[in-house]
Amino acid sequence: MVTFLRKRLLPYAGSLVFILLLLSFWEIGARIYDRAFILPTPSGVVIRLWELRDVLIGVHLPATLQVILVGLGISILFGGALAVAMNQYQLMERTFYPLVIASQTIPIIALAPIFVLWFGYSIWSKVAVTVLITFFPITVGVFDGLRSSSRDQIELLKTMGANTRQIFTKIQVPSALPYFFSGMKVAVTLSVIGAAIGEWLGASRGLGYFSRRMMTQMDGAGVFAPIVLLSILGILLFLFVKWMEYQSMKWRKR
Amino acid sequence: MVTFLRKRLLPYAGSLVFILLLLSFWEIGARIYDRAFILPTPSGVVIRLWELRDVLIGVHLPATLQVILVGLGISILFGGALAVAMNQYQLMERTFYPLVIASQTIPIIALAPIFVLWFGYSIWSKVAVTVLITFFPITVGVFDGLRSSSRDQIELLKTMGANTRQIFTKIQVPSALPYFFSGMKVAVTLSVIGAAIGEWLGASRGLGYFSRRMMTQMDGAGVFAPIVLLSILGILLFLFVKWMEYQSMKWRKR
Amino acid sequence: NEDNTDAAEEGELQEVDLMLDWYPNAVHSYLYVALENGYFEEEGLDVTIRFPANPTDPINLAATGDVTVGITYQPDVITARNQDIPVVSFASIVRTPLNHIIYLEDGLSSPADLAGKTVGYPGIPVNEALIETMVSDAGADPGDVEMIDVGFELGSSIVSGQVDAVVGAYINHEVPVLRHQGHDVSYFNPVDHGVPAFYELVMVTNEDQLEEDPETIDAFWRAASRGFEFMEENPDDSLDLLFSNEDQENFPLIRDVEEESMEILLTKMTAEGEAFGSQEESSWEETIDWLYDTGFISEKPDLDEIFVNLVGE
Amino acid sequence: MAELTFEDVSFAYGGSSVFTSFNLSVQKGEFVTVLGPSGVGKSTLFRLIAGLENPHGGRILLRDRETTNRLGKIGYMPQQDLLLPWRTILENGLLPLEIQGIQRKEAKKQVMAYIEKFGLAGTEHQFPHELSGGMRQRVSFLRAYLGGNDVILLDEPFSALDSFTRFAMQEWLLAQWRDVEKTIVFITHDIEEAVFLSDRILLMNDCPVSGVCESVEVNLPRPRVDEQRSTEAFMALKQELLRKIRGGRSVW
Amino acid sequence: MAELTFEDVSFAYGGSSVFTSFNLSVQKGEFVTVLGPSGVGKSTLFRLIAGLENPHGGRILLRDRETTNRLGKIGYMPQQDLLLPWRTILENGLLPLEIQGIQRKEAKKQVMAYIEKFGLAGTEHQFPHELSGGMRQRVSFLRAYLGGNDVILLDEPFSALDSFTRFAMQEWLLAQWRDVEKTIVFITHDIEEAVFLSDRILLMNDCPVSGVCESVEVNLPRPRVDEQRSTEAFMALKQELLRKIRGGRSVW
Ligand SMILES: Nc1ncnc2c1ncn2[C@@H]1O[C@H](COP(=O)(O)OP(=O)(O)OP(=O)(O)O)[C@@H](O)[C@H]1O
Ligand SMILES: Nc1ncnc2c1ncn2[C@@H]1O[C@H](COP(=O)(O)OP(=O)(O)OP(=O)(O)O)[C@@H](O)[C@H]1O
Ligand SMILES: [Mg+2]
Ligand SMILES: [Mg+2]
Repeated sequence: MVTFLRKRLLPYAGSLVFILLLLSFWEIGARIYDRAFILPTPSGVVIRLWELRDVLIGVHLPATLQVILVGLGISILFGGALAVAMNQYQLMERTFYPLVIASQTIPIIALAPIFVLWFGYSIWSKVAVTVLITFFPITVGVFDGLRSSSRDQIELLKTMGANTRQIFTKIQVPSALPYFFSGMKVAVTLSVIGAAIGEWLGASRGLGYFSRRMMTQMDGAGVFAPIVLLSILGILLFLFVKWMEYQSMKWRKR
Repeated sequence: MVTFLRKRLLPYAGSLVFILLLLSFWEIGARIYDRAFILPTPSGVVIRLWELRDVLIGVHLPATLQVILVGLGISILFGGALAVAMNQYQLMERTFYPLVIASQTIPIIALAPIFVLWFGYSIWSKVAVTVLITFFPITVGVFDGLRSSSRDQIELLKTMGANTRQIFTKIQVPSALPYFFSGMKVAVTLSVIGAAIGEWLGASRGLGYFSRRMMTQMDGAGVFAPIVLLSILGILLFLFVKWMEYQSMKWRKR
Repeated sequence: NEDNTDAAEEGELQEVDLMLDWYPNAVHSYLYVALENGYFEEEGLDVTIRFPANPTDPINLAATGDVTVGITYQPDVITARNQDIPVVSFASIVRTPLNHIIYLEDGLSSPADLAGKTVGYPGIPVNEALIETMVSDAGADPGDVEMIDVGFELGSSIVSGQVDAVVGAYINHEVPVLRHQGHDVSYFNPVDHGVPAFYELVMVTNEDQLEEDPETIDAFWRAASRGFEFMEENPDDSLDLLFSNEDQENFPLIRDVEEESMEILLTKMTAEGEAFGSQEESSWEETIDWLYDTGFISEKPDLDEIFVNLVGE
Repeated sequence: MAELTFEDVSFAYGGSSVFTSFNLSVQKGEFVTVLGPSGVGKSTLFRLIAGLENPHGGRILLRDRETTNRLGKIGYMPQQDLLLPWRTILENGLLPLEIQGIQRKEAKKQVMAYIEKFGLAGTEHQFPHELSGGMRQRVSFLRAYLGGNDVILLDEPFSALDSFTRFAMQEWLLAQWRDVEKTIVFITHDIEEAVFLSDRILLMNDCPVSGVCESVEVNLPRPRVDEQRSTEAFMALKQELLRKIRGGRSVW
Repeated sequence: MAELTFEDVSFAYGGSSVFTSFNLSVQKGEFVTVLGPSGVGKSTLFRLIAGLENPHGGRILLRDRETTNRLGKIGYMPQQDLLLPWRTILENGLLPLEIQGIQRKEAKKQVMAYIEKFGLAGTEHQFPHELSGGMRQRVSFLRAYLGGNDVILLDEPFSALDSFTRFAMQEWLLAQWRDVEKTIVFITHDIEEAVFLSDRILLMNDCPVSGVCESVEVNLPRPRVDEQRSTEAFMALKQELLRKIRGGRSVW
């Protein structure tokens, strides 16, 4: 992991420059605009982040992280399984594919009352939102990936007497990996949004909840401080997926 | 398109059965639960849809559709261009990739006031939300797709004296297509959600707006009627992408 | 319109953006009256009505000048002033709380019974202060009440039984709607349980606006007051105007609910011997003290800056 | 006993017919080589035997019994090497053994032995794209051979090998075939290779569609050794085959 | 004038050296064939000439001038066919012409002529996976040839062809080479093919790392015709080459 970090991340240091530039513009712009409750300065956000570090990192971050991880786990498990089933059995595909799409196009807010009805104000209603939003990219990724495997390679394994499971693990899974990771990259970042949205449905902790609360307090920097944490969380999750991708596709050196 | 529909969609008729079954359960469950404003019956929703057909289809659907199409168009244009640039120039990748990820992890609701600040209550604040949410899957799809092209094929073209542009159009674009379509499938369905969320930011028309207002009236069927339309819209967009995928990848017969 | 004023004669209407506190309902009837009957136009104003995405949009955007006038909550104005957000309240719209604790008819007899129960609220912190005062006033420990931010789902969370009561719901909206749908709802009025009669809704504008162009606000308020007079005298007709305007946007309100709402509102929007919109220093002082005592705010804002009385000056 | 029989088999890709009423019989332990022009249907014949395609008409019999599912019963080395790019050479070789559920350690030992025998020592942890064309072909060959089936189909297994390596591989193959009695069907374009290896040479010219294929018996003594290549009988047979091939085919 | 010169070229993949101090010179209009064992570095030699790799030491000269960017200046037919699976046969053939910006209609006419000449008529609208191995190889060959470069590298272009088709392709290639003066470097494992086609045969055994490669001049009269294959001189040369190859290589 260290070599990966050094080899893969160090070069991105250059982007820091750009980000710093962007932040400076923002800082200057926000200072001129001078309405911190809508557009706080980055420095103000950092200060607020520091002031609130105990609550944010001690209480709200773990709550949100839990939702994200449980939600992602469920999505990977069930989305993956569904994609596999749909790839294996045409009947499954024909039955569930339209439903999966439909599920994705429903604005979550409309389902909110139903989620609350089913799950109450426990962690599960937030998890449900996260699942709803991350399920689709994972399912589509795995499904399209499984589809992309080479017919010739599958046929070769068939002549070796491979059963469906063996064809699956030895050909389809490796072929699906790049698509899976592509979908996962989208999913992990969506999971952060999902958890935040989930917390609007009813929560008493979590970064999304905290940010919303600060908004009603008209504390602009306080709104952004948890969001910065959420973004960092999303980026870390994303980098983790990239690292896994790199690990599992070393053979595809360029 | 007709053959495509017949060949590709007719088989899905089987899924209708499942959906109808699901709807029946829902109908019965909702009737027993008997709190129409939390859980309306499907039949109630259909009736409401019929009652509201003129307004919904005449006024709100076009408004939402406009947001979706403009937003998707911008995402494809700029997301695609960014992915291409990132694939071509490592500096671009290193500078913008982290930003693209970060942009995706920011809960939209936090940006809402800023969007309003920038774009006012025009269509553009809604388009901005749609772009923000669809930009990422398209960019990741195109980028990963361009990456997936075979080194051997690129080298072959180089020996023919192909310039960067020719390698791009003749190898990288065709190789990226499956990934692009995979990303587009996610993006079109997200665009529907994006437009709906955008309309919460302040709108006076649109399906998302209508649904949310019905919620304040606790008219459950009225909440769901526009959502059904949104879902249908999402499914149609999705099918359109599938059709394009099918058209452009006829060679990959299975 | 023969009796046009000077401004209108010039043909140039002053643009005014008005952001409501919520979606249009009976409480906004007078504004629609003023709009539909041309009162605004006669004052030389071209008013656009906007709806908020977040509860804080009206105050924030009024502060930035992106809208000219916002309708918001008195406690929010106090919070805002503490953060040096340059808004000034220039009229009180609803003079006593609409915000009540709502529960289904089963066994709560006083706010003290909320101890050990869960209460949903829409994420606006002033509701916490409200619960604290009401519960301790009734003799129980507010620490025993579990507060859950249920976002937009006030109605469904209580009906589905996920919470035992909600606060932040309006007696003129949620209550009639729930009743309309056949639920037995009851409520505790904060004023009966130790909470001062704060102004539920006030109108705010930007400090600079008041300094540089008070005429627009005056004109706006004159037209709005005219609308209110009309509404007081013809509640039914003004509801018609509201409904007809809303019909243009293809949005059906429930007539019964709005009528009931109108009835409640008319008693809460006026006070004996006070002009519509007038504000009393004592009310501001009481509310500030209340918020300060509950620890909701940690310092008291300057009373001189927080509101101006357009009426009776 | 006939190991493999085609009875009036017909087959077509879409509209274009490849076989019409095709007959073939291969005896147990026989070494049959198929010679024929490019595009005539040799690889398709293999796909049929291996069970990847089923005939549109007629029957395919395995050990005199009609067998519709022949997958897994016949070793098959395809014309393209089809190495899995994400597996190392060793892992590619392990594939058939993994599928048969053979214990990893034992399997590894087997594969490593072949890797060394075939001049691939040192490449076991490399990926296919790091190997030369001929090296990949040998990996593909060893993978097919490791399957351990009684009937083995080899589609131009040595086409990318230099003559020296090729000779060595041929000898190795013959030795193996002698030891463990296998039935081998072999496609090649090298007439000398066909003569050196086979019991019988099947000439596929127009026969897939005309019905009857000409066979040429190779009555050279076994075990065959390199020196035989320059004998009178060997040369004569080569010339005869060359003549037959040219005669049987219209000029393009 | 030397069309192509290697001066003390060294090259390695990662740590494993393929060439150390390699020298080579090919004259304008010469037909040079490379013979050598599998994995010795023939395809790597082509990658170096084509410009896909650059030497780690030494220089590569084109027309006596050092040229670091050789891409696009040399026609290259790789060992794998590398047909683009999403393009039809016709479109695959059009590729080099598209890249040169030749007008579509004219380009199509050119490609169609070759498609017919190479016995592929009727396949122009099929996709590569619908073709047999030998057919694909011919498409790859015609694509390389259509590039129109003065120097052409052919990496085992006829390995998947039956002898009849192969002979015809060889004759076609010689006729072309005679008409339009091209320099051809050709890799094959077929000694007869090497003798039939070349002016000179480069024997790559241990030489890539030892430094000096043995060359054998082929002094058979031109134009070459099929009948020459059975002449005394032809046979003798074949035998000599076979001996040299075996001698120059340790047994595996
Ligand atoms: N991309 C690569 N990475 C590492 N090693 C490589 C790579 N390509 C080739 N090699 C090694 O370089 C050596 C020469 O390979 P090359 O392909 O040039 O052989 P060749 O002479 O063409 O053999 P063949 O006749 O089998 O095609 C081989 O040992 C091979 O393993
Ligand atoms: N998947 C396919 N779809 C359509 N036609 C095909 C397909 N595969 C092969 N064909 C056609 O079937 C015929 C026979 O192909 P086959 O691969 O069996 O030839 P072959 O004898 O192996 O040739 P070669 O010696 O060139 O490998 C060819 O004309 C080819 O175009
Ligand atoms: Mg073949
Ligand atoms: Mg090679």
